[in-house]
Amino acid sequence: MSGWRIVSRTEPREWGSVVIFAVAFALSLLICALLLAVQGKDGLGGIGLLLSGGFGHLYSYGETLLKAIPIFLCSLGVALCFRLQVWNIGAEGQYVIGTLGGCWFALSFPGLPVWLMMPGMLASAMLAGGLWAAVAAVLRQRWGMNEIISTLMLNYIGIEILKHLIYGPWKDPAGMNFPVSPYFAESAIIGPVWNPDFWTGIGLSDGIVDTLAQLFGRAHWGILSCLIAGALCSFFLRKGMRGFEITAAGSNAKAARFAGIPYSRLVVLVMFVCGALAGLAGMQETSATLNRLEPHIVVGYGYTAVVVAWLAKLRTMRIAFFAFILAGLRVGVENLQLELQISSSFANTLEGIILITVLAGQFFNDYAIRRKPRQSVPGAGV
Amino acid sequence: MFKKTVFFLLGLMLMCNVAVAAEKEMKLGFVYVSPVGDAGWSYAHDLARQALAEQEGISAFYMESVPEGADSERVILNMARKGYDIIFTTSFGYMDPTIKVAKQFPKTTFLHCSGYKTADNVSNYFGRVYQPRYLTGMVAGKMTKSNQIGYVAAFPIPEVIRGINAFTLGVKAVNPDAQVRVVWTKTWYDPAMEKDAAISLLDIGVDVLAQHQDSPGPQEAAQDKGVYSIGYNTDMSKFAPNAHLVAAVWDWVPFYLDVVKQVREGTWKAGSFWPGLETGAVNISDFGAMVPQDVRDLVNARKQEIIDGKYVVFSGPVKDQNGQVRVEAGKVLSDQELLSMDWFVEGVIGSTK
Amino acid sequence: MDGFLPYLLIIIPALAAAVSTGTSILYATLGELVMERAGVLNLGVEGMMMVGCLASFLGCYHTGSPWFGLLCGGVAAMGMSAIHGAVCLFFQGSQVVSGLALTLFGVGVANYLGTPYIQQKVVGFASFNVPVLSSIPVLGPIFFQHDAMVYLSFFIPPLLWFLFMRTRYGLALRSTGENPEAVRAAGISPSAVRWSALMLGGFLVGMGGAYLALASMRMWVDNLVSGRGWIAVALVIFAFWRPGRAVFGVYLFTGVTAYLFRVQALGVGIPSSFLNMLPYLMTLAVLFASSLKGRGSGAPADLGNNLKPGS
Amino acid sequence: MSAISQHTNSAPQPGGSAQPVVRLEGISKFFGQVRANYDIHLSIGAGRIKALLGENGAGKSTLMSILAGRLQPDFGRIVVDGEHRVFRSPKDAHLAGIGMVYQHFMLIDSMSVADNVLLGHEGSFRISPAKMRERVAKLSAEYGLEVDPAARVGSLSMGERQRVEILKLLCRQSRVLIFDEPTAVLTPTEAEQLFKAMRRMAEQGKSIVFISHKLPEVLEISDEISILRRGEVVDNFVRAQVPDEAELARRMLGRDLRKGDDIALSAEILPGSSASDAGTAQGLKEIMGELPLPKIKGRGKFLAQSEPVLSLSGVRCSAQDSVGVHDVSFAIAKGQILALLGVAGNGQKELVEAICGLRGLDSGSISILDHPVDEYWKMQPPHGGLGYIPEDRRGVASCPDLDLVDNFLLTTRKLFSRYGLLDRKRAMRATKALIREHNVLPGNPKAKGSELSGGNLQKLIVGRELLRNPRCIIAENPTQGLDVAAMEEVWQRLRIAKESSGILLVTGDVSEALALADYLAVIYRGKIVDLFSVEDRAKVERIGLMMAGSASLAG
Repeated sequence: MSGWRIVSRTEPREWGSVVIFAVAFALSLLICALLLAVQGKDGLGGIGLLLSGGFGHLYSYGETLLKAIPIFLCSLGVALCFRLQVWNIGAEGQYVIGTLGGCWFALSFPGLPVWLMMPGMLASAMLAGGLWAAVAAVLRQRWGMNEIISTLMLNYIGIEILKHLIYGPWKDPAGMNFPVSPYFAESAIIGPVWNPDFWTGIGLSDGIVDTLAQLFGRAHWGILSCLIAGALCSFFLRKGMRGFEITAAGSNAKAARFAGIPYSRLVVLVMFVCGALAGLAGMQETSATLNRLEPHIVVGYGYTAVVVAWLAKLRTMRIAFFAFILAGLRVGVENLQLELQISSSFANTLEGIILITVLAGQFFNDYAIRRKPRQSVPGAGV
Repeated sequence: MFKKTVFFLLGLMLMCNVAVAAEKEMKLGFVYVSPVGDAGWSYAHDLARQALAEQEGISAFYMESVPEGADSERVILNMARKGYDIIFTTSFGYMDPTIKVAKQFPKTTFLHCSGYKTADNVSNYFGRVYQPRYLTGMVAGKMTKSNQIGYVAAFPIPEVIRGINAFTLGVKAVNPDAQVRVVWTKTWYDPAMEKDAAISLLDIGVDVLAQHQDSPGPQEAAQDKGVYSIGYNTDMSKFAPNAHLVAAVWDWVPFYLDVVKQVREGTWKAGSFWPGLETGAVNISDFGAMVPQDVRDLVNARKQEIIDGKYVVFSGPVKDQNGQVRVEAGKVLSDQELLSMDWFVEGVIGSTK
Repeated sequence: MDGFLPYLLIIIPALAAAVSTGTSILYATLGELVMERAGVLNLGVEGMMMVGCLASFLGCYHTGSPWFGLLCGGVAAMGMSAIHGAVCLFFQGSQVVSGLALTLFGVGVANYLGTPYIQQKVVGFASFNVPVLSSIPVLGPIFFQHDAMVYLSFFIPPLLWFLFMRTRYGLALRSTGENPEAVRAAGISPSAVRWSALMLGGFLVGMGGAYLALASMRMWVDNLVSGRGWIAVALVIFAFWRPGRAVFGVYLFTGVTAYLFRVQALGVGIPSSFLNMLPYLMTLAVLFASSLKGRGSGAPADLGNNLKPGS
Repeated sequence: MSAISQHTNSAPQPGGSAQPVVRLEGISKFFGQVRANYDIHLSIGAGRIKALLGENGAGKSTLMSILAGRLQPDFGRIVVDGEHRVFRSPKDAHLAGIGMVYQHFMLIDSMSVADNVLLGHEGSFRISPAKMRERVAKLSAEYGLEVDPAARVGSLSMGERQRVEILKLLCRQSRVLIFDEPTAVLTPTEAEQLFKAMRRMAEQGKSIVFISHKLPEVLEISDEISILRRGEVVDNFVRAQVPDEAELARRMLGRDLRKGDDIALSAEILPGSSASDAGTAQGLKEIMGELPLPKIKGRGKFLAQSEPVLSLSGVRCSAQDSVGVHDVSFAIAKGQILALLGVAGNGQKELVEAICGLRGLDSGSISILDHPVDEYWKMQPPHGGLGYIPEDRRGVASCPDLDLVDNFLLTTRKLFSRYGLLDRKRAMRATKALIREHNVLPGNPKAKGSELSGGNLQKLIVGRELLRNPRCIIAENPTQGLDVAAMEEVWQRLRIAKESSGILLVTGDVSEALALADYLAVIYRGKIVDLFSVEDRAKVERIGLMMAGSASLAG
């Protein structure tokens, strides 16, 4: 028996998580520097390149922002599910199916004006993603199927459906037989936030417009949906009765059921919302950055979302923060790759190491290692 | 000794002169869709990049495994921002991002490989690799004994289908009885799976294997099972020394050097470039030892005819799988038709779906 | 083609291919199965296989001995398992997130460190026919014309069955997956059992990776594993956590893939999207069927939960 | 039980024959401010069955957890065979030959009986299921603990599972076996079998400690009896010294059982309800305002005075692992308390779940406030409906990691919401008022549910449920684990609530039922044995028999 024991902290320290994240983050960067040194590269310099690539220039923020949008939306939904202790790791598949929903609308009704097209695409993307997610929810509530497994399987199935459509019925006849859909109509394309004409038009000076241009870069209006979704989400979780029910049922499902909280319906609800948000993310990504459906929209945002939700401990503001940080790292690691000419796999390595250290570090937030008190209390013999 | 020193000094002066004449160090950026370690498509480009980087006055950087789509636009943008002079984007999916970025950076030169769009500062380029494919088909047709040739293919896109068709035409030219059997893996790069797909062809009696794939998996299969193989992208003989007959290979160095020179001199003009055997951008590798001399002669003769423009690969009459004539006698397929090919020629067993 | 016969004739080579291509997945599936039986959900199989794959390649490359390479692969994957153990068993991290992180890290680090070795070849395991057995019609070509690692893999499922059902250790391992508190009450440390399962399972997963580098390709190229780790995770569930069913599941999946390749080679087009979906659809369908019957799927009751520290 | 014999206060230390196997010396244990055990001396002799008797919360379980190594004492020591031992874990206790059968079994449902019994004691590395079964079969025959060694534990009845737990201890040569309320989950026949086995074990020299608060069985089985009250041993005697249950009850409670219903009524112990408090500015009532009767379906149709608030007719539901409910009918009107009396595990849980809409009925019907059960739960009026005070407070009535406001809102959320939004400020004020008026400690509304002791949690829950002005209340063992003051407070609150509602009191405690109820319904194996007024003295006398299932005699 050692003189130390692990004690659960009844009240995790608010500051603790910040300090722990900072330490773990620094530690993981150090490990990465070592890995770089192993291959004869300048380790610390590399870390500098990484950070400056992600956060060093005005324009890097725009790129980071662009990449953070889908991660944030997916993660918001995933966090909602996790709050209810529903382990949905299917945001990836929901993202894909949502994209398909949006694309179906855009491709089927190309003649619609923008005020009909956008709501239609939004609705059909969110509906498709939501329903896809609801499948797993129903399987879980009705037939007791483990949602980790079913959502994981549905991810792969969703991606195959995308491939099938893009190599088959949705292939652009004018696309030289390549696996791409036709381009969306102008009305179905979400524009970039930075549109100099618009901003100069409302009376901003050229200097500011230029700075904004750099800052926003390619970031599109989807950022608005992040703000709205984030605000709604945190508002309903704090103020809404359904939000309270989700929190309560997540804390004790049995008590919730005895308190008349419709547990099964909540599970379907959060899964649907998560799927809808993921679908929204996919639709925006396709419409704003690719302007048509390609197989390459699937780049693992759904899995990153799980990671972000977990790192953020399901809090909305923190999700925004971590989505931004992780997006920044992904952008920054490209800078590192280009300047040092290293293998692209370094990006994955970096992300894995950060996760592992932060994951292990969380322990110190939830538990304390204390010296065992001596078993001598004044008054009585041992 | 003295002589050597003089030559060295002379050389040094010469190089300085060149550098001064060039005025500017050219910075090249290459964007690859897969890791350079794949031994395939990106590797072929990277061999050229390395060769270029060794030239005086040129530095060449690459980014590998860049997903097509939103991420590729950022990577290209990043290169442009960093002041790269010429940016080569080497996958079809980079086409739209390249065009988009090119609009913002009119002074930068962009070259996109395998697409069809151009702009003032964007060329597209590709090689007529179907020409060497045809030649390798001739080798395969001559070497097969069972008259069954296998072809492990990635995805049913025009580039791959064109390659299969040209290969089959080459086979048929020397061996009208032979058939080419196609198996799709729907992967560009999964060495173990592609190896198994190759073995599946061997199981039904194929004795020469060809591939359109970025991994050396099919070569491995041929080597293991003691049959012949035809390589692609680069000379793959090191993977299958006993099996490798010949390969249809890319050699981008001459083409890239030419682009760099033109840009440096300011004579570069955007356009669509589709160089063939005559430029050396596409070629066939050295023959394996087991290819008899008469076959080599036959193939080399046809190669010369193509170079000289005396022979065109897709010249009529060409029938499709159903026996329908697709190219009338005396006609040839246009580039547009080649670029969007979605049907198999007679002699191919398989489906384009 | 001419009638039915060719489609029948290709079954035997397809099954032979199923056995050889399935071996890597089989090792990984059994490894994950061991870990899950002890209650540890490890979604990092893909990353562990990659690390095992590279380590085995390096071991063989530098010594020329495939067996030493195999050992290196197993041990390296055990190391990855130990990271999972440290994060989840000691630091109380979420098993799902840790597994995802392990995959990211493993795939990344193996490709990164393997860069200088790309396209290098190793001796590896060569195929040889088992005397006598290989000449049995049908069975011979299917099972006995492969390499040593394939033959070795035939022994693992019965050994695991024996370990689970007929040894004291197996009883403790299964119990830990079901109810670690009961195990603790019986005077056995559930955390020690889980650690040992992680090590054993990790070694097996590493062997799965090693098969790709040493027997299947016999060289190093990027990303050799290409998603087989995830298929292994799915197949564990498909197998209801039983070694025997795992063998069936693995060979069924690789067999269907191999058969359909051969059908293609005969000239019949098949929708390959459906084919790629198959293992996942299969798993979903089997799970669904078992829940319809109201029978449990045999999932260890405590799968994915962490032990409370300090008690 | 009709006559109360004089209690003879003598012979405090009977002890065993020779040197005791285990001796507890001056054991004390504190949980924060709560004194669970104080200066306890106890000795356990070989071959003796010792009953540890006391009310809920008297400290019996804590004491035995200390002996079994699950908890460490703050003061005092344990002496085994004359040697001082320190138990840091159950394993240490096992090594000293002490084992405990917990109320919550630690078994692996999906594995066989033999696997469970022999886990950790297989003997050799290689195991043979056949031999294991044989070993277990032999062991179970030896002690008359009948159970099929090959059966899956998940398919066993509670009694059989308990036998498996006992076999586990026997298999590892435990000399001291502790049973924590072993009969709570048993049917009378199973209890009989258990007692036989206990006898046989004692004959073979095992020492048995038997925790219970049920008098008849203590009298039936034990050799020695120790009584714990409020953490202290207050009495120690041999079985022969007590002639009947009434005497034993008097010793246990320190008061007369029959007069139990008079105790609480006298006291003015409810701060919130006292007249003097009525005028306080921020009382709960002010915060909540008037709660008009809700309009539930059939607008304007209110329950007539005489109509029952809860009625069951011919309710049947089957359950896989329990006795289920068979043909249960009763009705409760406003102003009535019906006590559903029975040993735990006789279908009470299933019945309550059915009323709460969480269990489907095979046949029969339940109507709550004149609405079919599923319809009622679909509407769920925010107030004036059904209030539920469950037995498992932590598991079923609270969220451990949420604060008290959220725990308060768990069932009252609809009172604080409009257009789907919660008024958290008002909820906070109401929680504060509730904490004050119900004297919940600690009084910080930001405290987590898990930080509250059982009694304080219960006060919060009772307050919360009553706040909704329920017209029907289900209270399951509402005073289990509470100290006397808290218990009487809860009783008093239920009596007050009765004026505006009908109450179903589910309890296993006869004295509680007698103290509160107007009618008694005795449940056994899912059936109502008899339903009678508490005034029916003749039947009240036979309650014990009825609870043991000898119903037909009562007819």
